[in-house]
Amino acid sequence: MTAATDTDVKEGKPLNPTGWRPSAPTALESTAQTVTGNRALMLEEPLLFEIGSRNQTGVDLEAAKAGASRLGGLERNGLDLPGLSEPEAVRHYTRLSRQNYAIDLGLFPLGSCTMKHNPRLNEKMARLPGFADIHPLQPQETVQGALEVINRLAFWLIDLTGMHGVAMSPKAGAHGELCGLLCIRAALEARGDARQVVLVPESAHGTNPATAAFCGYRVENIPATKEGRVNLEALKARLGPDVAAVMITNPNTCGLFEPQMKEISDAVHAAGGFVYCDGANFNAIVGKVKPGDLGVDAMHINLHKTFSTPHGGGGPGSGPVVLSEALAPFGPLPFAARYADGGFKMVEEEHAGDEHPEAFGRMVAFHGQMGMFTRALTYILSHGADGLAQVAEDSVLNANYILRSLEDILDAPFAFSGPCMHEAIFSDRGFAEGFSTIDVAKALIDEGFHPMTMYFPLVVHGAMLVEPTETESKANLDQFIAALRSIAERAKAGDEGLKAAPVYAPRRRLDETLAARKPVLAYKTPAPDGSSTGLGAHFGGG
Amino acid sequence: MTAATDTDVKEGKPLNPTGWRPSAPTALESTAQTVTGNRALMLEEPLLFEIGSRNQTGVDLEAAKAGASRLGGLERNGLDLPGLSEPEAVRHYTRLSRQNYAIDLGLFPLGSCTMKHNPRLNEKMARLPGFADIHPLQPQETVQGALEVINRLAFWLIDLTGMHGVAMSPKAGAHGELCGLLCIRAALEARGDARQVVLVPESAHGTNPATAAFCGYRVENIPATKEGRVNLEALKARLGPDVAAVMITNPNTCGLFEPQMKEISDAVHAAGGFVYCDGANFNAIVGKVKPGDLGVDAMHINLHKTFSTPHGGGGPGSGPVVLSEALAPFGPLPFAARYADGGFKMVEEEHAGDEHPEAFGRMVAFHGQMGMFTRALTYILSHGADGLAQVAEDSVLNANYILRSLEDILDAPFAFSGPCMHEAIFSDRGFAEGFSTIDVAKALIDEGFHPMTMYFPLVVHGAMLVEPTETESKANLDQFIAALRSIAERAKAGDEGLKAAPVYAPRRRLDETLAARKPVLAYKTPAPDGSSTGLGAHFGGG
Amino acid sequence: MRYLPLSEDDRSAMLTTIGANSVDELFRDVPDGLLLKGPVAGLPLHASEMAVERDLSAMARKNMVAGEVPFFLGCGAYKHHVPASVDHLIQRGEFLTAYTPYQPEIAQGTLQVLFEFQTQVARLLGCEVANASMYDGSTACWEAIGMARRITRKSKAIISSGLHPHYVSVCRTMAKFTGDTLATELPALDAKTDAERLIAAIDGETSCVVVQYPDIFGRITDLTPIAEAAQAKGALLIAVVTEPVALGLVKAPGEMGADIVVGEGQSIGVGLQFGGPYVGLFATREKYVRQMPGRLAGETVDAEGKRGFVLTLSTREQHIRREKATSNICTNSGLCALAFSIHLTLLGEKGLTELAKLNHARACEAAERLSAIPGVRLVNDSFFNEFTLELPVEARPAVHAMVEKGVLGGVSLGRLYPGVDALKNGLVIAVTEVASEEDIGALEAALKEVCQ
Amino acid sequence: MRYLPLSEDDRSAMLTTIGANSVDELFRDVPDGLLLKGPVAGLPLHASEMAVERDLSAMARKNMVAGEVPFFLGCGAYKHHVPASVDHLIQRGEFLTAYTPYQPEIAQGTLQVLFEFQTQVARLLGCEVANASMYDGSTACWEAIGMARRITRKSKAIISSGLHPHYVSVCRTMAKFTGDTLATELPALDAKTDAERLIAAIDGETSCVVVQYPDIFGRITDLTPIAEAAQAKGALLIAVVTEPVALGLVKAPGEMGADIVVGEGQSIGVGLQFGGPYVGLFATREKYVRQMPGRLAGETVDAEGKRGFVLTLSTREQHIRREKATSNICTNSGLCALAFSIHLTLLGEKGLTELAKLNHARACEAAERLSAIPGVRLVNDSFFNEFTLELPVEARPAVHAMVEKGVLGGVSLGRLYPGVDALKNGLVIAVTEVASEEDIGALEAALKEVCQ
Ligand SMILES: Cc1ncc(COP(=O)(O)O)c(C=O)c1O
Ligand SMILES: Cc1ncc(COP(=O)(O)O)c(C=O)c1O
Repeated sequence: MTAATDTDVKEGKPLNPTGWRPSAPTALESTAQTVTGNRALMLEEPLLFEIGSRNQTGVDLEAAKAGASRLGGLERNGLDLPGLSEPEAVRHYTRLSRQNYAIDLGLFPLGSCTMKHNPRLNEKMARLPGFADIHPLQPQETVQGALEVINRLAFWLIDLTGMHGVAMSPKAGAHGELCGLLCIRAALEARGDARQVVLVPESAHGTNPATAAFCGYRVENIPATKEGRVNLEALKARLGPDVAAVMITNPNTCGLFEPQMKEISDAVHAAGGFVYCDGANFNAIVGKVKPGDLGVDAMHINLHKTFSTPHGGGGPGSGPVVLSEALAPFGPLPFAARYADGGFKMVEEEHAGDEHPEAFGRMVAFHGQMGMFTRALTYILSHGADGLAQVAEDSVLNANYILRSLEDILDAPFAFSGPCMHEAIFSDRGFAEGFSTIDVAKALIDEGFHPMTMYFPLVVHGAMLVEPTETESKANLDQFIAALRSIAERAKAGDEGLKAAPVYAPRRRLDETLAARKPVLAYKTPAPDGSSTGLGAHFGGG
Repeated sequence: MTAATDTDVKEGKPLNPTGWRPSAPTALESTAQTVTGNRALMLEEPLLFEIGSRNQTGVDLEAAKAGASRLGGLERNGLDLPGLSEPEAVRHYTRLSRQNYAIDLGLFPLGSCTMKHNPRLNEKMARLPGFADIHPLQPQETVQGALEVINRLAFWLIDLTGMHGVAMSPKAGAHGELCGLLCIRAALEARGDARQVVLVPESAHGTNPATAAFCGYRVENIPATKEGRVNLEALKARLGPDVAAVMITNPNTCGLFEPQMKEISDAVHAAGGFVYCDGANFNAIVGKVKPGDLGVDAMHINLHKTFSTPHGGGGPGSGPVVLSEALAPFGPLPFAARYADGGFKMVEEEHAGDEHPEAFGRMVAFHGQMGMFTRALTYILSHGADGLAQVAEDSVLNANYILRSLEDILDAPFAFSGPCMHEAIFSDRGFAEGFSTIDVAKALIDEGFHPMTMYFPLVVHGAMLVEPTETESKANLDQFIAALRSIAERAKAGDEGLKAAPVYAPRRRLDETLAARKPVLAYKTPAPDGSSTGLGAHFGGG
Repeated sequence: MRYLPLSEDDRSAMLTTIGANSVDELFRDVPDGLLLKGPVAGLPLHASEMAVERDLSAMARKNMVAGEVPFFLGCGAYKHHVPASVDHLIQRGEFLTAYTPYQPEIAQGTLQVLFEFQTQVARLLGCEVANASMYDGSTACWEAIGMARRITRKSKAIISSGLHPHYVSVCRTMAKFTGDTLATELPALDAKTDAERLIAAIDGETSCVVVQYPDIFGRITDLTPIAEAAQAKGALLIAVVTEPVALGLVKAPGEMGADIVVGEGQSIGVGLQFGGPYVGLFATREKYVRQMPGRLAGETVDAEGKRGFVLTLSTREQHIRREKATSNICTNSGLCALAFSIHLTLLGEKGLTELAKLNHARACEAAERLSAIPGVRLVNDSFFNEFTLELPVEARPAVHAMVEKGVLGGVSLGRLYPGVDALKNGLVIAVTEVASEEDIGALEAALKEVCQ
Repeated sequence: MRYLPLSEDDRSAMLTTIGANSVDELFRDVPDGLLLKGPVAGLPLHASEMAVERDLSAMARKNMVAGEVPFFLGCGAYKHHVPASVDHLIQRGEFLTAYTPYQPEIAQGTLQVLFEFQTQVARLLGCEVANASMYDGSTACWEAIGMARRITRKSKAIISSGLHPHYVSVCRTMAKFTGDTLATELPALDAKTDAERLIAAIDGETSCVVVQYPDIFGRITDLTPIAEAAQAKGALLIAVVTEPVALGLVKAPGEMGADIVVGEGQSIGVGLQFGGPYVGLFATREKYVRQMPGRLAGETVDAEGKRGFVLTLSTREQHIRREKATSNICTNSGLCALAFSIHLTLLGEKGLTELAKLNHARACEAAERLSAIPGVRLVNDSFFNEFTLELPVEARPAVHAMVEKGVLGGVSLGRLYPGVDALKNGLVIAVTEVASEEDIGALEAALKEVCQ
């Protein structure tokens, strides 16, 4: 989830009020130096370009038969891509991987990201040759099983959300938002209605306004109540013939359910607009509440959140969009349909005419994230309807446990208004002068935890958004709470030690301002004099 | 390979002359404490028994139909085995794994252990259902492919060693030694010859004398020359009608080739004995020298060394034994034979009669380490005859590079007598008073390397046996050499810092004497008062 | 439930701490009647791992596996042999189960990989900088057109008829809503590409020219003249590469003057996977970097002066810039980028060049043998590992007929351009290193029969 | 060669440092004529990963896969469903590519796992202590007999006729050379085990009685009287368990007084693998620990007082004690022990008990249906998940006939006891959780036919 960057400060956003800048090594670092820079199992690793060679390779290939070249005279000479033998490559990436934190290592309570356990069965199923080794353009009679997976998953998503249809091809949540807004725009155009405005709460995730703008809409804010909810009255007041849609996140980014969602939807529909629901937080209500019952017209589902396809260090994801009866006809191509005879078909442009005439078109080259569909369906079949409801309940239980175990020591701006959903939110109010959320986060790193989401949503000062998910044990939560309590106390007491954190991580705090001011985005072979030791030592890049 | 344990000191073996005992934390450890005991990515992990519960499980099973119980009235009540949910289990083992060093992390120069890269293709092939999911007692017409693997690997081993036959079923090197000696004993008995003595060099691996004793032989030492070789004259002098066999490691455990191997064999044969060759060091000569040409009668091959099946933290291995024409008839059952019609058969007791009448019997329940055979054959086919010879050459080249790069600073007792094979050996001569090999080893840990084999072979004082293997790059060797040079200098200068090493590892030096004096070999739930925090804190076990 | 660590005792202990009597109390904000009582009706309940594995495996068995038959499909997705170590490494929990590297001190693994990926992609495509990946080639292509609009402040994109028709559809979809105008045409079964037409079409309104290289028929054109013509009119050249392995052998678009080079990275390290997840490659000139969509990893130093990496220039991105962002992309294709990077590291220049040579040699051999079939014409005079045949019969039924013979014999233009008569006899054949002599023979035999 | 990092430049640079002109100079100790010039004649050269994968896959396809047919084989190796996470975890490079934990400071992962494994095994078998694994059940069985000899200083072992015949052969092989005498007999197709005969046979010379539980026919006997009888005469009771899953439901041998309990751990976490690698379980009384073979992990503290683990009591082992060692074992079955431990951790008491119940229920159902086939008699009156049938026909040809029908229908006693007429109609059937209703039906149908 969104993190503070010093460059943001220049954007005038108070993301890191401490204005921290890297300082000289502090007394806390160990005095024992090693020749290699390694610290036992904490290993330094040079860049591929410092250890690889153009003449080295980790593959053997049979030699190509010599023969005529048909390359149209565009032969290339040289690409300067270093290679590694397999032993070196396995080590390079294994050593690098060890510099990462991950769910498999411990609690990863990034609010809004739903970092839950990724079952290994899902990985195994996605790798069955019948799914992993088939081509998207194979004749459909040769991929009936794959189409069945897509179709079965589609119906699960429809049934779980109580919606009318689903577009499976969007590649991630943001892509799903785009899909939803395009459906809305197509529906409006179909009735010759050219509305220009999309309303988005200030607390919304950045992708909401970005997506609306991308579709050519003007974005306006929806004010919030002091309970952290949408201000229904203000919203009603703003609704009108120019409002194409409102985008609402429910449960919202403060981790709260919008109790008036149905009223909101009714009001928007009454004003001729559509309701887009950001489903990133579906995990809190899956199997417990059907968004269809809330009057939602479109909602993306991040399969990489609620349905546990691995985040993979930033992706890939998958963002199917469930659609209301009003929007379903406008959904994109292609989609997998099941026929009376039990057979499956991928409906593409070709048959769109008869079967799906109002489709707004195609969003991706092929059929979406098959590899994620297989994993998500495996996850869903494993949990079943009962297990999924339990997922929602445990995720909410874990979050409330954290909220109530910390509210006495950390400011919890919305705690007074009742239980939270799957996320507990805190602010940095009460910290000593010059201390902020980032200091708490970095101290958590030394404690062996991944920090929570920092400085998001923007409506809470120095926000700390904690989402434990349902796959954490009570023992883990208790240890996390103990660590966070002690850190909070230090932040309130103004313990300078916090500013030095992290001291045990592979790197101390990094200078993001330098990175942005003099961007070095690709490796440049250092000048002959440049003393790159090849041992991961710093060299004057950029 | 064999490591120093303080208990050995009580055995009167000078394994750790410094007699180190754990001391209070030194100034070197970092002063920053964490609540959890974690140090960022260096995570503490409690015992399964401290976090698991009898009522927790990580599996779902369909409920069993209720029905009559046919258990003969021996129902069990309770086994006190804690379970973990899958997320907890994945974390428990992932976190534990991160406390290990491994080939995948860096140089692992354990002399005599041949810690080379384990290709992932081998793992993939071993997991093909056609190999991983077949039962050892399936009718042979349903396992022809598996028998083909065993048979093809058998012929590769025969051809690479120039021997006459091979016994595939031994489960590891030591088991192979047993197989070889049993063949010898069977051959001797077949000629009514009851010899009682097996000659073993002092420098031999512990399994050699242990195996000989296990077969009821009296073990006598063969003296060595100051060049670290077998003393041929002394050996000849000792040979006689009571000597059943000599066990010789070639290349030997000092990393040297035995130039007089052929003479040794001839002498032994002339005296009516047999020659067992310990093939643990075959990696140095595979594809370059055929042990059959040296007059060897039996030699085990550690597939987990030369042929790169993973060591897995201690096993499993596989120890096929190649046999001379004189011994082949006595080899164990079962074995995979190929027939004129191209079909394969597993010859077991049943057909032994006609096909293998003198077999000494069966060593294991089934056919040996199929999972290792698949990996080894994959490795062999990948390298081919040319690649295997290159393996031997590069392993020898790497060892000599280390030997010559360090002999000026570390005492290399046999360096004067010429090149080494795949291992370079050094002694602790010249270290400051009170410093020994163990201090060098522990300092290497902080530098990010696994130590070399310590205090083996016993013939060299404070031996350091370094086996880089062929899968190390020059850059890795250079970094290792640089680190070892600086450590050696500190050992000679008597730098007390060395005694504190390792300071960065998950644990500081461990008290092996305490472990042996008050053995705690299983977890005992601590007394109610016992304050086991479940956070991996120390509690008074034992 | 094997994936849920809380026991009933835990749950009640936690409720006590919270001060609630039941979990449903925590859902009190959900209006009455909307909170479901019990599991969603009509859906199955939780199942054992064994049961789920059987269910999925049964569906997997219904598909014809590329690796188990003679296989010749391409058109934007290619089957190559991926070393076993790639899949092993991307399954390291520290890569697989990490999030976007927002906490750089404990994400140096992912960040260094992204920095290396960016460098590899830039060098492969012949550009100065690349980003940390897009969803796939088709969305990268669209984002490039949007970026060209922002840079040139013009909105007419001239699309080559050689661009993958699905990519064209994606662009058309987006253009409908952003007001870009796209000049598109259908391709012709001809050895000559539409380079000249494109050059002629460029005018003062043009934001960019979009050319696929090699194109949908496998044809290879020199991009230099197009780049010069575009730049002369203040437009950008966007090159699209769907088979990056080709760049081991043919000039990179960046080397020929392309301003933005996008690509589909699937064919290196990722695998077929029925169309996704794939990995979009996106590279351009350093001077355009602040208009680039997607994440960027950059080098910096830590408080001890040690080199390290961070996500940078995030002021282009939605999470900072919101409605003013260069793109709405958030989650990208990180793990596929890792697979791409590992495979390319194993290959290196040496391996990639050998691999490309092997692909080309196999393709040349196949082209020769297949075009020798009576009535079959080879459309291309230039190609890398993919070429187009004109059959004496309609290609689409021919493909289905070959399936009956157990051969996956290429992609028919009837599938890609439904209803276009002039193309209906066209068959696009991709031949990579996985196609053995016998496979090519099987295709030849099958095609011969169906062409009679 | 993809696995060899040294380049030609590296090699010559290194030779220069060494002061040699060629690598062969480094082999100068090898007498002339014995150093091969060039690759070993008649053997293939190195091959691409793709080629090797095809070669191995072709051989794999020639085998009938247990998971793809109705499958009912047991007799020392059992097919159970192993959770996907087990194989994922044992492939972590830090486990897979580590050596024996001789440097405990950087091997705590392996050492703690071994300590946990030892505890799990001890509790499962009902003993005080267990070691860190042996090769397999059969070698563990033999080692136990040797250990009993060392403890009792007697050398006559009384072997139950219910012990797996291959285990008996292994013991016989070893006894030939160590001078132990083994009293063995053939089993009878009878519900009654030979417990009474064993008790009667124990005398003052007896070092141990060896009993399999459940035995080769699947029968379950109370071990208590045997233990008492043996101990009364100063002998030890050695119990052998080849299906540890049974211990989720039936009393553990240790609970019934066995002095040494050995087992084959394959059926938990390891898989069939055509017979190996498997994992030998070895547990006994604390007082006998110094006579135990194999490695032991023990708890201790480090220099900072933190709990840690080390290999301990190594003075029993070959690398310290050499010819006086309790065993010659060095490499054991570490990774299989890890797989066993992970699977057992996932199961826990709850899961193991449920699994055992499921196995038993399935077996009861199958036994009922199969013994209803005309002419087929159920030999057992007690069993867990494995039982023996007496067929109206010879079992061995029947098994082959069932293969023709695509059913792997058990192990014939003709295979296990070739030439023993009294047993030739015996068929041992194992039924685990992987056998579905349909599978049992298929077996029933096939058996019916072959019994006509
Ligand atoms: C609330 C919210 N909306 C939308 C998104 C965007 O989803 P994705 O990253 O899958 O594009 C996210 C992901 O972080 C999110 O948290
Ligand atoms: C020289 C030597 N011989 C024998 C052995 C025993 O082989 P294994 O461990 O496979 O039983 C070893 C293994 O360390 C060894 O190094």
